[in-house]
Amino acid sequence: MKPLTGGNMRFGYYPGCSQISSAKEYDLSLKKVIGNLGVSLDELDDWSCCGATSGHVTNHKLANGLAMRNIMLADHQGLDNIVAPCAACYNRLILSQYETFNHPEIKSEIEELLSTKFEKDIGIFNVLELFMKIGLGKIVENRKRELSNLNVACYYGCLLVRPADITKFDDAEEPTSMERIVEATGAKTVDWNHKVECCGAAHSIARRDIVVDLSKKIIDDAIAHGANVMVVACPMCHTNLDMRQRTMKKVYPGHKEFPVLYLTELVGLSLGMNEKELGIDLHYIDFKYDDNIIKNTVA
Amino acid sequence: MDELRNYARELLEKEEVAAVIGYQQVTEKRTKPIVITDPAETSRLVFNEYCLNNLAVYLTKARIRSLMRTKDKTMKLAIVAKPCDVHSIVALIQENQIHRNDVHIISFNCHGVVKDFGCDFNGDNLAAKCIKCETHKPLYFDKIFGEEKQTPKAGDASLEKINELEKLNSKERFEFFKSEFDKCIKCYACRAVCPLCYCQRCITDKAIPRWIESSSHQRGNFSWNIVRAFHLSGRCTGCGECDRACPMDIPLSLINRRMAMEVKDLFSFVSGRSLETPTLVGNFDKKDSDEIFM
Amino acid sequence: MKIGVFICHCGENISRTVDCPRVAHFAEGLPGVEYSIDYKYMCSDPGQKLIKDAIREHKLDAIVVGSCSPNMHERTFRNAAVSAGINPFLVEIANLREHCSWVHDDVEAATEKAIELVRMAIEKVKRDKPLTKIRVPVTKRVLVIGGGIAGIQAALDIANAGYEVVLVEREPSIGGHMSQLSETFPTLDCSQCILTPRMVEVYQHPKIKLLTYSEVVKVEGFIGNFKATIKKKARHINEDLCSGCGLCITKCPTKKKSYNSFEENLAFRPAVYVPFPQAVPNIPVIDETVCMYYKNGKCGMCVKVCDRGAIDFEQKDTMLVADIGAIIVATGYKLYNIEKATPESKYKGYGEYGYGKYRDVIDGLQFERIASASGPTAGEIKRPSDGKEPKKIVFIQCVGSRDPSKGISYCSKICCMYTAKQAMLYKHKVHDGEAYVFYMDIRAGGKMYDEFVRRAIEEDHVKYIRGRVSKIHEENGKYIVKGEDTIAGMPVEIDADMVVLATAMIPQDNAPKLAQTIGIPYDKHGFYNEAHPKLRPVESTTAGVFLAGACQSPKDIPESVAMASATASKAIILFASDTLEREPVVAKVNEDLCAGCFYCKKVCPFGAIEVRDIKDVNGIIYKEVAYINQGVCQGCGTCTATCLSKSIELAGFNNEEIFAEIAAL
Amino acid sequence: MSLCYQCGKCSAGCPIRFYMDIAPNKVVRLIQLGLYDEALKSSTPWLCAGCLTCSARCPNNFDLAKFMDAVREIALEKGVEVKEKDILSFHEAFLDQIKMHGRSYEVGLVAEYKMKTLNLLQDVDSAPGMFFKGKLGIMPHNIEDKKSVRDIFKKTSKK
Amino acid sequence: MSKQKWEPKIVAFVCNWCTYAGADLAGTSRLKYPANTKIIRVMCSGGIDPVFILKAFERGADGVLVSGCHPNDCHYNAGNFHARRRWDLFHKLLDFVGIEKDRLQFSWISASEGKKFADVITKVTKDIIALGPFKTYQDMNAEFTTVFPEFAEAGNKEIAYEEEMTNG
Repeated sequence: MKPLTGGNMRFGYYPGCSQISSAKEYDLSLKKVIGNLGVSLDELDDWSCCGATSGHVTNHKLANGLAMRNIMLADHQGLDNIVAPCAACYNRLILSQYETFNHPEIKSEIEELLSTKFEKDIGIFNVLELFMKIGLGKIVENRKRELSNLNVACYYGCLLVRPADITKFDDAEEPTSMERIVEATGAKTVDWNHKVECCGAAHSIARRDIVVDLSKKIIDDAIAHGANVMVVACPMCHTNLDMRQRTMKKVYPGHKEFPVLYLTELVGLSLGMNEKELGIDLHYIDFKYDDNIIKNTVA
Repeated sequence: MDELRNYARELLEKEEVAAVIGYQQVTEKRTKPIVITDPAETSRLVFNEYCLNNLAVYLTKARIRSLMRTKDKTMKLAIVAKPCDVHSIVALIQENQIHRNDVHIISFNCHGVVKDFGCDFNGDNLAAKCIKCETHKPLYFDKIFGEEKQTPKAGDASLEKINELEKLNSKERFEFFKSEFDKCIKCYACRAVCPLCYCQRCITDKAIPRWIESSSHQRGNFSWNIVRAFHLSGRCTGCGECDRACPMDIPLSLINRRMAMEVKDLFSFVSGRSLETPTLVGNFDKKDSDEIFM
Repeated sequence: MKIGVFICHCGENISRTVDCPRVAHFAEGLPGVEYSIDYKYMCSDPGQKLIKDAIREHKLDAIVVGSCSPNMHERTFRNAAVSAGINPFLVEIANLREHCSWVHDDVEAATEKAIELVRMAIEKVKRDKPLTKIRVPVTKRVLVIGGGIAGIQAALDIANAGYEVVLVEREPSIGGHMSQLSETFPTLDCSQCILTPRMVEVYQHPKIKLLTYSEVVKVEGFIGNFKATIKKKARHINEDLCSGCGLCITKCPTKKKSYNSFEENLAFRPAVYVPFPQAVPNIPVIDETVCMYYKNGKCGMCVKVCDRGAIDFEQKDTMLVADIGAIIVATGYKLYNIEKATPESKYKGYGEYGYGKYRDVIDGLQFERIASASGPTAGEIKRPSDGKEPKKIVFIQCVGSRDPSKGISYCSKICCMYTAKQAMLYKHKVHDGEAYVFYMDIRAGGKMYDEFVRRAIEEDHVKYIRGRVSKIHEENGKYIVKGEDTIAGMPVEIDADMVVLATAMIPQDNAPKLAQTIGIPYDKHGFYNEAHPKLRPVESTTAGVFLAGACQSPKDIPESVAMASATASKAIILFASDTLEREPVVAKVNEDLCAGCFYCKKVCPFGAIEVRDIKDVNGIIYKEVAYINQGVCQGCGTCTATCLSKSIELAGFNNEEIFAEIAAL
Repeated sequence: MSLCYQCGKCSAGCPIRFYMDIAPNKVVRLIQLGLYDEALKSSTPWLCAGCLTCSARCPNNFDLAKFMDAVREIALEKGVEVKEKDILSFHEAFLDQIKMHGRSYEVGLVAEYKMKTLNLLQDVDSAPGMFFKGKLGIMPHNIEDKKSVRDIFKKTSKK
Repeated sequence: MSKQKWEPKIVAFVCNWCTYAGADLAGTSRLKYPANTKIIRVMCSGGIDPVFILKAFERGADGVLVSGCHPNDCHYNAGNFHARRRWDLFHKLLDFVGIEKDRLQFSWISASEGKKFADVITKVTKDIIALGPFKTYQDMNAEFTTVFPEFAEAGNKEIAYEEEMTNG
């Protein structure tokens, strides 16, 4: 991965399909927050879907082709790095690029498929890395609110930190980078067990039963360890953990609603933005920061 | 200039050094080396853009070394050295050819020298080593003179040549070097002028067994030049004297420079820059690249 | 020069693919060859006689034997040559079997190659010089590094044979890991009960000089003539005055500042301490890092209570130098620390098992302390977190071992056994408890070993589940262990009260550093390399340095003890003679030509090269040259290749000889 | 594949293990033994969510997740009857959307998926909410250079 | 060689302790490899001078292999580490002056790697056959050269001199 040089903070941006539909609040809050911190994102022109899980589970070559098309675009458009906020996109892009550059036969196969030559290794960053590159000091400096009454369970999900030898940014079993970002906002973090457990996102539609079970376990563990909100960095996880709570309530009658925020939204809150600006009102489970204060103080 | 002369005279008068190795003016645009033991002679010392020679080579010469030994003690040698020549002295110190305490380095803030005697000093006539030079102030010295001045800008022709050669295929490169080495007449001027070729008996003079064919045919020339370059790999400080000395104009420093680039690339090492850094030859790092080994 | 060439058929081994008569015939025609013959078995008595007779009859000066590898019969043929009056170093072997007949099928190609190999050997032998073996004296004293069971055993054996021993131990007491164990498999006898008498014997033995709290910092020299520098760390207690009453320990006010490493951090210890009650020597150590005196110059309680005046805050580290003839390395092992991976650590951590995060997830040595009658819980099985008795306990084997993804590919060998033992001890102490063991394979090779594991299963009803555990997490004070029973093909989840991880054995942290100090090679893990995996298992490749115990690879107690006794006998064999004979393959400098750059000195792996001053008539140094100590030089020749002016030659492999071989290609 | 020494750590950590008919390590075992048919018709590869937990924790550096990808690919090529039809339908529907538009189009995806599975009533509960909140676009997001994406599909197609 | 077909001539400089023993193991295991390579044994890979390689090329070798103990496994502890640096530089130098990289190859082969020895020899032989005869080097003009210039008769006096010097 290439280190960034100089003070000019510009990043390429690969939104991914969710970002323009079911996770538009993630996109919205990301752009708002990053802009507020003085960093700009150049969206990749004419990007296409990375193929997601469906790609690599059925056709390896297709999956690499779809992902590498975007890497190719980044190269052609002169970008040194791209930010992929969706953990699945991030994982696909970084894995495909790794495979391409480390296996000459795959490289020639993909080069033939896309009729191009890959020479430049594009830096692919997730949102956690983006915040780290910007510097946590920046968040602290621009903080307008102390979110000190939030006890946050940081949920990484499966694809963000794996495989650790390729993503190379945090420990695969006990990652801590999201905690450091959350702590920069003034919120507290809780130590819990299911940080890197899978929520089953790939089967969100086809096997909802599995997804509901897995997500329920994750939320319960967070609550058991004293969290009052969960933070995620992946639209897939969010869909499962937020929207699926509707089904969860039917399957598990005792289930209590539990707010799930995007990391960018939490940072946005600390920078003084309101729920509407950040798109938090688009969530299935309502979350109002001020209500949270009242709830906490009353309780 | 007077400062230099006075200083040198004092050194000799106070018997702090046995001799001063320096430059004297021959014509307006030409200097030559001089070894001074008589304080009166220090008035001949000069320092300017025409001081081309790397005087470090004299530090290991037996006749000059004999000046250091008196009946009852060892005395120092003073040397007038450009910052780049100091690199050679550092390498010599590291290779135990002279102790740091036995050499008194008089150096200058340097802004480059001409490529050959008789040229005017400007960007077009700048010596090749000065173009890429990063040491305008000496890294080690006992006395320093002169003010810092700008070095004229100039294109790096030798780097271009290296890049050009890199692009050729093996066969073409081989032909290039074969034809260059073919010119060699085995006069060994390159060896005589190199400060790091201080061996008492050069490998090429070893007769039984004969390490390098002594005839100056293609094959003998090829071996000699490869062995010369290899023996200097990781040691050459890039003074470029071999180039200047070669009567047949073989671009000897081209290989030296290419190897220096490799050395920097592979081992992050540059010869003659620090007395503390272990030498490249004679040391190893367990993390050295294993790439070429099956 | 008259050369004889002898081509061996090796029965049919060579002659099947090499036309031996043709090779012999060809050699006959080469310049310098006086006599050439082929024979069915050159190494047999008649074969050797053939060589001897030919040497005498034809007045040969040198011989070439085309036969098997020099590693097989070089010595045989050299001896034959010597008995016929030829210097043994004027014998060259052309390897026609291992390097030719056995590896090629085509008779024509193999014969051609054989001819060339013989020709190369002839050219080399022409330039060989007669050499004589070098004799060096032997210092009859052994340095034993490490005072665990292996070091103790080796020291006692050597001392009982009547030779002096210097035993160096890094910790304040000898005893090693064995002193930490509760009971030992497969007999379940108390570890300390069998060990402590040995420790005391070492302490009282007149031939053993015991240096505890000391480290070897430098080793120079060579077999028979080592010189070791040992740093004796400051104890801050005068050993001669201390009576071991322990009053300073009981009165020390700094009780809970540092973890007790002997108790595997399950308890605290005062700033002045002995590692454990049976420590040898029974002399405390003051821990400078926590002692209040070193913090703010106050306290001094120990000084007040010590009526012998043994406390010495000003004591400094001291250096001792000893002449040594042989070295026994017995530095043992440590357990792989399975916490999170750090950028510096060579191995990856086991974040998924939560070691370091959950207090009741412990490693094998911690369990030993918990189960030990002298341990922090006085032998009662209690959880470190809340002191409750665990009713359900899970043991996990192969944590780190056989796990290339974490950096350890080998089997640690003892974990199957000690896990069975620990599960058994648990069941003996907690009768209503349940014990589970997750394993991959049970490796219980050894006398009564497999029976022991079966006993755990059959009599003590320990439940063995075949499969690795993927994750441990905590839920309401229980530890959820997620595994798979691969035999039943079923997922398993156990809500345990305590988890014991049988973590891998790895070399001590400073194993590579010590190896570099002594000059012995080690493998990628840091275990020391033996000279030959089968035939020289207790010798290192450096002559005079022997290896005992787990520093060479994971071992249990009986193996370590056996190995220790083997090294002792190696040392004693060495001392049986007053001088040593060495191969004369050593390097020599031509001082007139040496330019004194000392690159040779830098590259010499043995420090055999010294600076020699050459002075003029007035006694003023005019030149420094390299000088090679023939006794230290091991003959690798790295200096010869490094020397730019070719002023060094390696006897037996000099450049002229090698050039001759190249020229004969 | 010979890297797998059947320790079962993959199965132990698999979040979806409880829903699978045979353990993931057994799928590897069957293939090690040459019992391809048994392995290919299992539901396990299809239920695998590709979360990489197994690959991350495998002690012997065997990339089981990638292996599962390959098993599925082979199963599709061989035309083995897929146990988890819904999951396959979802993947196909998803890829069809990309093929058509270059990006995923959720309304189209769900519509196609429902056509394929005849599972018409699922998710009707969440869809209106999503529409309401403006999350589901009425129109698909088409990219400009749809041809290039279609080419990728065409060139890598196994049929 | 009397054969019609060109057969490459390859020299392997190997250390006594690891690679030579590995080659022995290849023999005792009866592994097969091409017969073109002749082994020259030295004590340690650290003791191989780069000039040996030039000499081998001068004497008609088409390829050279240098092989020693694996790092950290050297019988002499560090000889191979020094060798590694030396060969890395020399290889780069030869590459720059136009000698194909595969003409000179390197490997670490331990005493237990008989199979690797056979594989490496097979690979090197294949590579050298692919490169063809080393004509570029062999065709270099070398007039006045006697058959064994290293040991010219005229040097006899020098032998005596050198011996005197070396033996003090």
